[in-house]
Amino acid sequence: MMLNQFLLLAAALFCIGVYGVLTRRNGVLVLMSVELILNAVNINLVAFGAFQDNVMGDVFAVFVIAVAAAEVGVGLAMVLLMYRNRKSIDFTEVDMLKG
Amino acid sequence: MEFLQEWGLTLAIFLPLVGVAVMMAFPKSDEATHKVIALATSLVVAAIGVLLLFDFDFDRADEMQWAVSHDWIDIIRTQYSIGIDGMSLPLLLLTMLITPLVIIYSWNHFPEPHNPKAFLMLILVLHAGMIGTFVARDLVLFFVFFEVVLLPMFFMIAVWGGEDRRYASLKFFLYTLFGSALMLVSFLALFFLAGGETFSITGLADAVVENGVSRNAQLWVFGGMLLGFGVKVPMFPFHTWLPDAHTQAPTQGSVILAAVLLKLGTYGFVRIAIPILPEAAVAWAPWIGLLAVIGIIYGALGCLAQTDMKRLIAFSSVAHMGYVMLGIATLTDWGINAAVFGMVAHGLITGMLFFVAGSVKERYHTLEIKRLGGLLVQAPRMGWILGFISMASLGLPGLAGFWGEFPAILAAYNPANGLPVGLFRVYMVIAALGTVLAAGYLLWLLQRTAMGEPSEEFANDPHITDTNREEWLAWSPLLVLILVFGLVPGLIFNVTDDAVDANLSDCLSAGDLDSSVKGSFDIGLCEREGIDEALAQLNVAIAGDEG
Amino acid sequence: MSLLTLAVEAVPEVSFTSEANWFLENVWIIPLLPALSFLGILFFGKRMPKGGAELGIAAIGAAFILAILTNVAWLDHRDNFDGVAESKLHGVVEDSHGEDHGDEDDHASAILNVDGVAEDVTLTALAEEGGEESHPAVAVLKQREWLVNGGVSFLVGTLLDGPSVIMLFVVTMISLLVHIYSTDYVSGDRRYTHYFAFLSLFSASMLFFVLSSSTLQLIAAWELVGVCSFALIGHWWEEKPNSDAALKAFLTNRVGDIGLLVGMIILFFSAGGTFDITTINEKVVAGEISQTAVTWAAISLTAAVMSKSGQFILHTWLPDAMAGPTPVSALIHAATMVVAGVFMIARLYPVFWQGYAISGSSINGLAIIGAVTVVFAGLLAFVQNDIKKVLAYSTVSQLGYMVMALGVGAWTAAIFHLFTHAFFKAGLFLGSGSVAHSVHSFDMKKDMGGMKEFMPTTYKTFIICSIALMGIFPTSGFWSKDEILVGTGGFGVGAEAANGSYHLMLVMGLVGAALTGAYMTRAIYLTFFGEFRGHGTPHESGPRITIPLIILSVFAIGAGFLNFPPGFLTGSAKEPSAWQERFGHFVEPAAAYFPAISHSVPSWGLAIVASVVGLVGPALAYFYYFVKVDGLAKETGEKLTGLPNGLTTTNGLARTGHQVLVNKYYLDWLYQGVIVAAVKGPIAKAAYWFNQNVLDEVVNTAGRSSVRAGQFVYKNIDQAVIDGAVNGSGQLSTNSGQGLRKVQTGKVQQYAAILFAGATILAGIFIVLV
Amino acid sequence: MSAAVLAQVVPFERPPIDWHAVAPELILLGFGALLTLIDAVYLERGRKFTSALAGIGLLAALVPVVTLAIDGNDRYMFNDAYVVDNFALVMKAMFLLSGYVVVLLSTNYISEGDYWENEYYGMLISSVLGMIVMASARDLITIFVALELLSIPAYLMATWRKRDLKSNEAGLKYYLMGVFASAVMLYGMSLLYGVTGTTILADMGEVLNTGESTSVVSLAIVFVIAGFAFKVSAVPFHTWAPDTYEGAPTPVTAFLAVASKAAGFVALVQLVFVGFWGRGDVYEPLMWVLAAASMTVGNLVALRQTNMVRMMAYSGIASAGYIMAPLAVAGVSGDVADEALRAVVTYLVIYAAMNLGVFAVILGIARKTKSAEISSYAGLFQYAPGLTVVMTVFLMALAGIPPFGGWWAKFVVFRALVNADTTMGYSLAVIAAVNSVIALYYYLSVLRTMWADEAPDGDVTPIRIPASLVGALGLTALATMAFGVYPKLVDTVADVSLLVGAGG
Repeated sequence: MMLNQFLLLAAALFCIGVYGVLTRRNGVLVLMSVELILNAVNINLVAFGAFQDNVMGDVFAVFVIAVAAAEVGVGLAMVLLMYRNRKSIDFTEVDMLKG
Repeated sequence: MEFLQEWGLTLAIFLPLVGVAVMMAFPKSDEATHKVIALATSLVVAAIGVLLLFDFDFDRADEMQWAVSHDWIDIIRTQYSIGIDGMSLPLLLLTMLITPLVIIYSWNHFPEPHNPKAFLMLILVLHAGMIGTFVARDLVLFFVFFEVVLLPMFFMIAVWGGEDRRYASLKFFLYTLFGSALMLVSFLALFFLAGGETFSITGLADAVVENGVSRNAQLWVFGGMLLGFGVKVPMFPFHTWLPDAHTQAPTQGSVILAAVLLKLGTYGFVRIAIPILPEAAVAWAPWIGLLAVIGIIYGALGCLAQTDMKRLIAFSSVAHMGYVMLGIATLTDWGINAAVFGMVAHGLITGMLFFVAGSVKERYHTLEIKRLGGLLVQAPRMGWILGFISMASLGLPGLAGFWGEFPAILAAYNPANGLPVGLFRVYMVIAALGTVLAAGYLLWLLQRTAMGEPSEEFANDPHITDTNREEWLAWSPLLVLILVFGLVPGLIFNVTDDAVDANLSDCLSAGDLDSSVKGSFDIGLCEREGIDEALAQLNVAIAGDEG
Repeated sequence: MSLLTLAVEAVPEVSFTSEANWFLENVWIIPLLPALSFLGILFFGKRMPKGGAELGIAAIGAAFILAILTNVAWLDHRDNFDGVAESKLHGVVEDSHGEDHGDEDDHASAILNVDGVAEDVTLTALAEEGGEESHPAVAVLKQREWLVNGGVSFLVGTLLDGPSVIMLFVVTMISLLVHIYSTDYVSGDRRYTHYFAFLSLFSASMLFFVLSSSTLQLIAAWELVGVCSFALIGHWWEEKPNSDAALKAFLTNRVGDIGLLVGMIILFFSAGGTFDITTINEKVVAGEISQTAVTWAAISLTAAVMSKSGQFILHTWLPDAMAGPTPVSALIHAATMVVAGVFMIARLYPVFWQGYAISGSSINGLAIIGAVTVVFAGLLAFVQNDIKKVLAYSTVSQLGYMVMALGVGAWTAAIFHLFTHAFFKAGLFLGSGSVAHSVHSFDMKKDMGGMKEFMPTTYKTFIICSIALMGIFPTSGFWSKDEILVGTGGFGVGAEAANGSYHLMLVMGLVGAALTGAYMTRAIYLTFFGEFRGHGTPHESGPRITIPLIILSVFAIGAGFLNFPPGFLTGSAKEPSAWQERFGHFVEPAAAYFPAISHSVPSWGLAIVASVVGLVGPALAYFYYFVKVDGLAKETGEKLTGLPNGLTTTNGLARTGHQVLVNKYYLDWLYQGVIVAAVKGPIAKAAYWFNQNVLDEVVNTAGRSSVRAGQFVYKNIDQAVIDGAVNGSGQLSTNSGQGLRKVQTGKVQQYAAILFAGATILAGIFIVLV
Repeated sequence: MSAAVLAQVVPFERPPIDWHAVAPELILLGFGALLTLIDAVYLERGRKFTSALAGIGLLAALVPVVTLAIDGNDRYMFNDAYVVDNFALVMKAMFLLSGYVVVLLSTNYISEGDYWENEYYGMLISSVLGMIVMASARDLITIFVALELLSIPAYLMATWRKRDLKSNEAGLKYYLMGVFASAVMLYGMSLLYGVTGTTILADMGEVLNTGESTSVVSLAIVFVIAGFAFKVSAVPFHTWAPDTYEGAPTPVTAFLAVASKAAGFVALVQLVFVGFWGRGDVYEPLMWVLAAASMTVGNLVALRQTNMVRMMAYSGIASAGYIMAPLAVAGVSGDVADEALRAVVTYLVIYAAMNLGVFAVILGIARKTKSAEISSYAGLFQYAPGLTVVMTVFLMALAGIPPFGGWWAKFVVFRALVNADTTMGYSLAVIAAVNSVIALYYYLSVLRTMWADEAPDGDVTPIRIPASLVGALGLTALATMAFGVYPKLVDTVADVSLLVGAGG
């Protein structure tokens, strides 16, 4: 009963995140959208963990959070690099390599 | 000898590769070393061949000798199993003979781009592959060597070939690869159909029976092999790669191609396809025969239409391999003996023809028949050699060519039981007709290249000299053998006969047919009147003599 | 068994023979000699003082002597044989087989290994095994194993009996004379050495041929002589016509060889898988082979005969073969090789005897071919201005006689005619050569005439040989031709014993006789009479040319006395005396492998008729040329060439006839212009077109091929093929590849979209499906 | 309050750790740290020996792997979350070796480019660390961590040439796709956890085996597999590969094409054979689709490539298809599954050898031509016959021509497919066969360019190849030939099974 609401929330977050990733031109926003997806995952994990009361879900969530931090760190570094080299963080401009 | 019996063939296969390895160690620049190493290697291999010849027990020619068998890849029951019997011996020796000769011939005739190191290395790799194919007794092993041969030939054509080399080489490669892909598929199918127990040729022959492989399956598998080997032979509709490959390849390439590579296909038929799948063989034989005779006439006509000497010779190969295939199609040991003889003869003769063509090209810088002429005037010896091998090639009795042709034609009069006699007799007549055409194009070639006065274009060209030392060295063995085998055909027939018979009677035990693929012609003859009474009389008489 | 014994194993010796003397035992030496000399000349000829000629002559000379001794020995052997009351032969079997043989080998080789040194065995194996009674066999047969195939061993060896013995003599003798003659005739030739080398090779092959004991051997030798003739016709190959003639000869013969191969194969199998001549013959005689098989064999072999022995419609190569040096024409294209066909019939006579049901029929393929050839070739000889062509056609016509004789069952007569013909025809050729040698031309009309003053010896010998050819009493030609005519048994001639009554053949034979006389008279007139129309002053040839001529003309007269018909001079037709039918007795095999042919009884009547007819021809010709034309020439002072050509110009019918003859019945036109041209041209082209357009195209998409095939020349096709064959299934694939690349836009978010879409769609599918 | 909370906490006792089992990881960890330390301390002066050190580290880590292999018995830790069995060992060895080869490839390339070098090796090592962890990971969390551990350094390495736009783009795309894919995958994982209540694959397998099939499970499985399908660049998750391969530094490309792809497969097989074992109905058709699509698309697009690296990217996509193919029949039965697994492992091992070889050659040639355009390879045979021959060996191996390694890899795949004797198996086999012909064509045309054409600028000065590169070439070429001529080598190592974990 309780569970479904969490899952729905997570699903919604997930969809929003995906939407952001696919449509946002601004790099930083894209990264944030990714974060949304990860948080959706976290909500799922914690909810399930609580529901089945074993700690694995929480552990998993913690790991995800930690890793997400690292990922975003790298991501921001890249956006920075991009800004440095081409004075823009619009992902749609990045298409030298194709075919 | 014990050592050789255990290791001889393995050495023969791998020594060339060792040679290659050694050659790698030397810089491209010192060609002398490379030539010496290459020649030495091939000669050592040839020496092994000679020892084999002396050690070979001709009474047991029907058994595998110098046989070796070790596990190779257990999980698919593939073995490294090699050996020699009367059927493969002649071909093996032919290979071992041709390669050194080619190297000798190359000594000062390296084609452009000049790069003896790579060229000789490729030849040695080829050598290993060819030997391996003839001694392999395991399908996977056979397949591997069969493929090994492809690449070196591909590069030989692609790098040292003529104008159109890129096209010719790729065509050659894709054709043959297409063929061998089908071959592999049918090998695998056979393997699984026959219970997935073994890849060994003899083993499969039995397994096919034990597992009662359905007739349909056999037909399909045989069809796959037919394509695979047929492309290599080449049989009629699949031959179109041959003229291009031959015309474009450097002389040495053409020689090896004609002398040995084409035989891999026909050898596959007699060694693998027919013994393992006799029933399917009977079903396919009429079609094979048909393609064969078409090839005979067709190749001959092709020759008559050619304007380029080398291309003409190439087409003549199509015709001659047609006789070989016809012999095989009869499924009688007459026919197959003839086929094996035909392979050797064609190897020697056509190899020679290509050698000469190469030397002519080298002197005249063209092979356009209408521009040539008067070779007998400018280079009499070479001219006579050309005449000699033309005669041999058109199947003159007393020279090797005849013994490949005549027995095949003869066998077609009376194919194995279960084959349509009338049809094969028609084939026989057509094949006989082919001999006329053969004489036609060869003499015609001879007349227009060798006879007559030299065209003023070359009338007094200093480069046109008579046969030189390397050429004599490289050619004389072939010429002698062409004559010797022509006069004493027993040298080959007596060796192959038992082996062929064994292979065919294997079919009998294996095929479990309504006495269909009865091998030797005299049994095949039983349908017709005559022989059985004769034999009966004989036995009576013999008994009488003893009593 | 190891390699070393392999060579031996290939040739275990087996021999069946009466206790014959050394010469009969070792007759194989005779062909061996010239064979060796061939190699000798080939390798060392150029270094020899006489360019190898001496070696050749020495070899053939030795062979000749051996041949004579063999003949003597044979004579003796033959008579002893009759002495043997219970006709059995002593069999000696040297078996080097050992026991080391597979089963299927044993019964096969048992055919030969009827072991037991003291065993009494008749000539041929199966007769012996069968234990059936068999005719006395006089032949001497020695064989060795040549090869084993299909578990059966095949033999090579020498079968020595009447025909082969006599051929030994003829071949070696003519060959010897020709050798000697050539040393002068072709002296200083550009390829003197090669010339003699090939003469030797030819002699060897021909001797090998006549001694063959198996059909396989027969085929081999048959081809070999063909090659020698090819090489010698094309001796001066710098000139295209010569090499053309050589090719024509070889190819025409090859056409016949199809027949040979097929025929021999049929015999091989129907005789139960053997090439052994005696076995085959015996089985045919014994009627163990179905009539159909024999008939087919006979027919196919006839084709071979037609090409080799220049029978009508396949004869056209023979006149062209005159492109070769004259001595060659004498040896190969008159005396020896061209009779190979005849000899082959004689060898396998039972086959033809049965196949054509010669006895008792009144017409059959062989006879008709022979008869037609006699007449048609005779007619052709009229319109030739080249003296060698005249002789060539006359050769064809004479061969026709022989074939006809065999066709009507006059076996002995055929051989006898072969024998005599060899001498006088060789004489004529060499004679013509001698003339041509001095006038440097073969054209009778332009460059000859009145030669009798300049070269008396040649003239005399030529006349003698011509008379022999015309068959005028008492020269050899008369006897042999008469025998043939009798043999036809037409109109009840020699009826009591004739093998059949061949009226047509008799008539044709007579007509032929008349023609022969006529055209020879013409030739003689044009060559030796009238006034000299050539340039320079011709002179008699040297001894090396004239002596052979003399010898030959002696034989041309004398050879005929060897075979007086019974009832001539002494004795009666019923029981011949020692001298009568000596030849027949000498040559005719008395063995299980020879059919029971009956001998016609000669009739004086026919002899006279024949002589008369034989004289009519010459008479008319004499009247026309020596009287009319010669007179005309005298009064007009015109050279012969300028004269109106009598009949043929006045009478329309004659003119057309003349035309037809000049064009050799348009046969050459048919062969060269139509058949060969077609094969070399359209047909081959078509096939090649098929190759390039259809097949290659099939490799690429079959669809496009059918559309394009027509309008593309070869190169374009290749281009097309590159695309097709190389890309294989591929044009399509590369295109689709191209299409797929479009997806790769480089826009990362589109990638992400694809990724997510992929995931969700797949997920959707599985959620629905699973 | 908080005291009360603490009071509830059960006293924590450390789970037993088998140090021998984790020795390889620890060694790598040590070397990684060491490298970073050196970088921090010596800065530039570290350049000289870092690469050597990295190499040594990788080889050193190989030692315990070998000892473990000799010891032979499987080891389980953290209630089966971390397993060291044969499969794990084989894969670890392969990762370490290919890592070593990559070091060889990198040595000159990196030191000659004017970028920091020490981090590079640090990254490399930690990425390899991630991989060898992945080899033993048997629960979702470990798999996830391992995945990120091997990916994140890879992103950075791809971006290594900072000032080069292409390199940036390559890294960026790789990164973005990577995180997106792993996010999707995580979502799937979370659902799985929700359904099964465990992250341990073995347990999960049992639950899924018994539990009824719900659409959630299907969704989850698809999402998870999609995540790794991205890693192995299977169509339609391949889009990043060509761009990244082309833009990234070539040694990194080699690393991605071999090692990280292999890592992806390791995860895949573990999931399929242990986690999803019961759900063949889902993953079999899924794998079928992915395999078929990858082979076909990869080969077709490769036909039209003009850039060698890009072509290799597509050929890599195609081979991903080949490797996946056996998984499409894995569920038929235990034996088939084992055979399928062996096929995968065999293919991975051989593929590593020949693919690294190709990249080694590409590097070698690029040293002269400074380009990876196929057209620039023209006439190579004239001035660099050695490279040409080796390249021929590798490409022919990839095309599957005996006796070069590749034929055996293809052979086992075919055998696995045919042996399964299911429609899916046969149909895939046919598709694979057709594809290998297409593939042959583009490999051949490269060879033809190298052997038959004239050098573009007639410049035929030979190429100087540094020792390390020669070493790499030698190793890979030797391996390729050896595998081809004596496939038994591979069979022995590939003789592994995962089913024990899943209890059949």
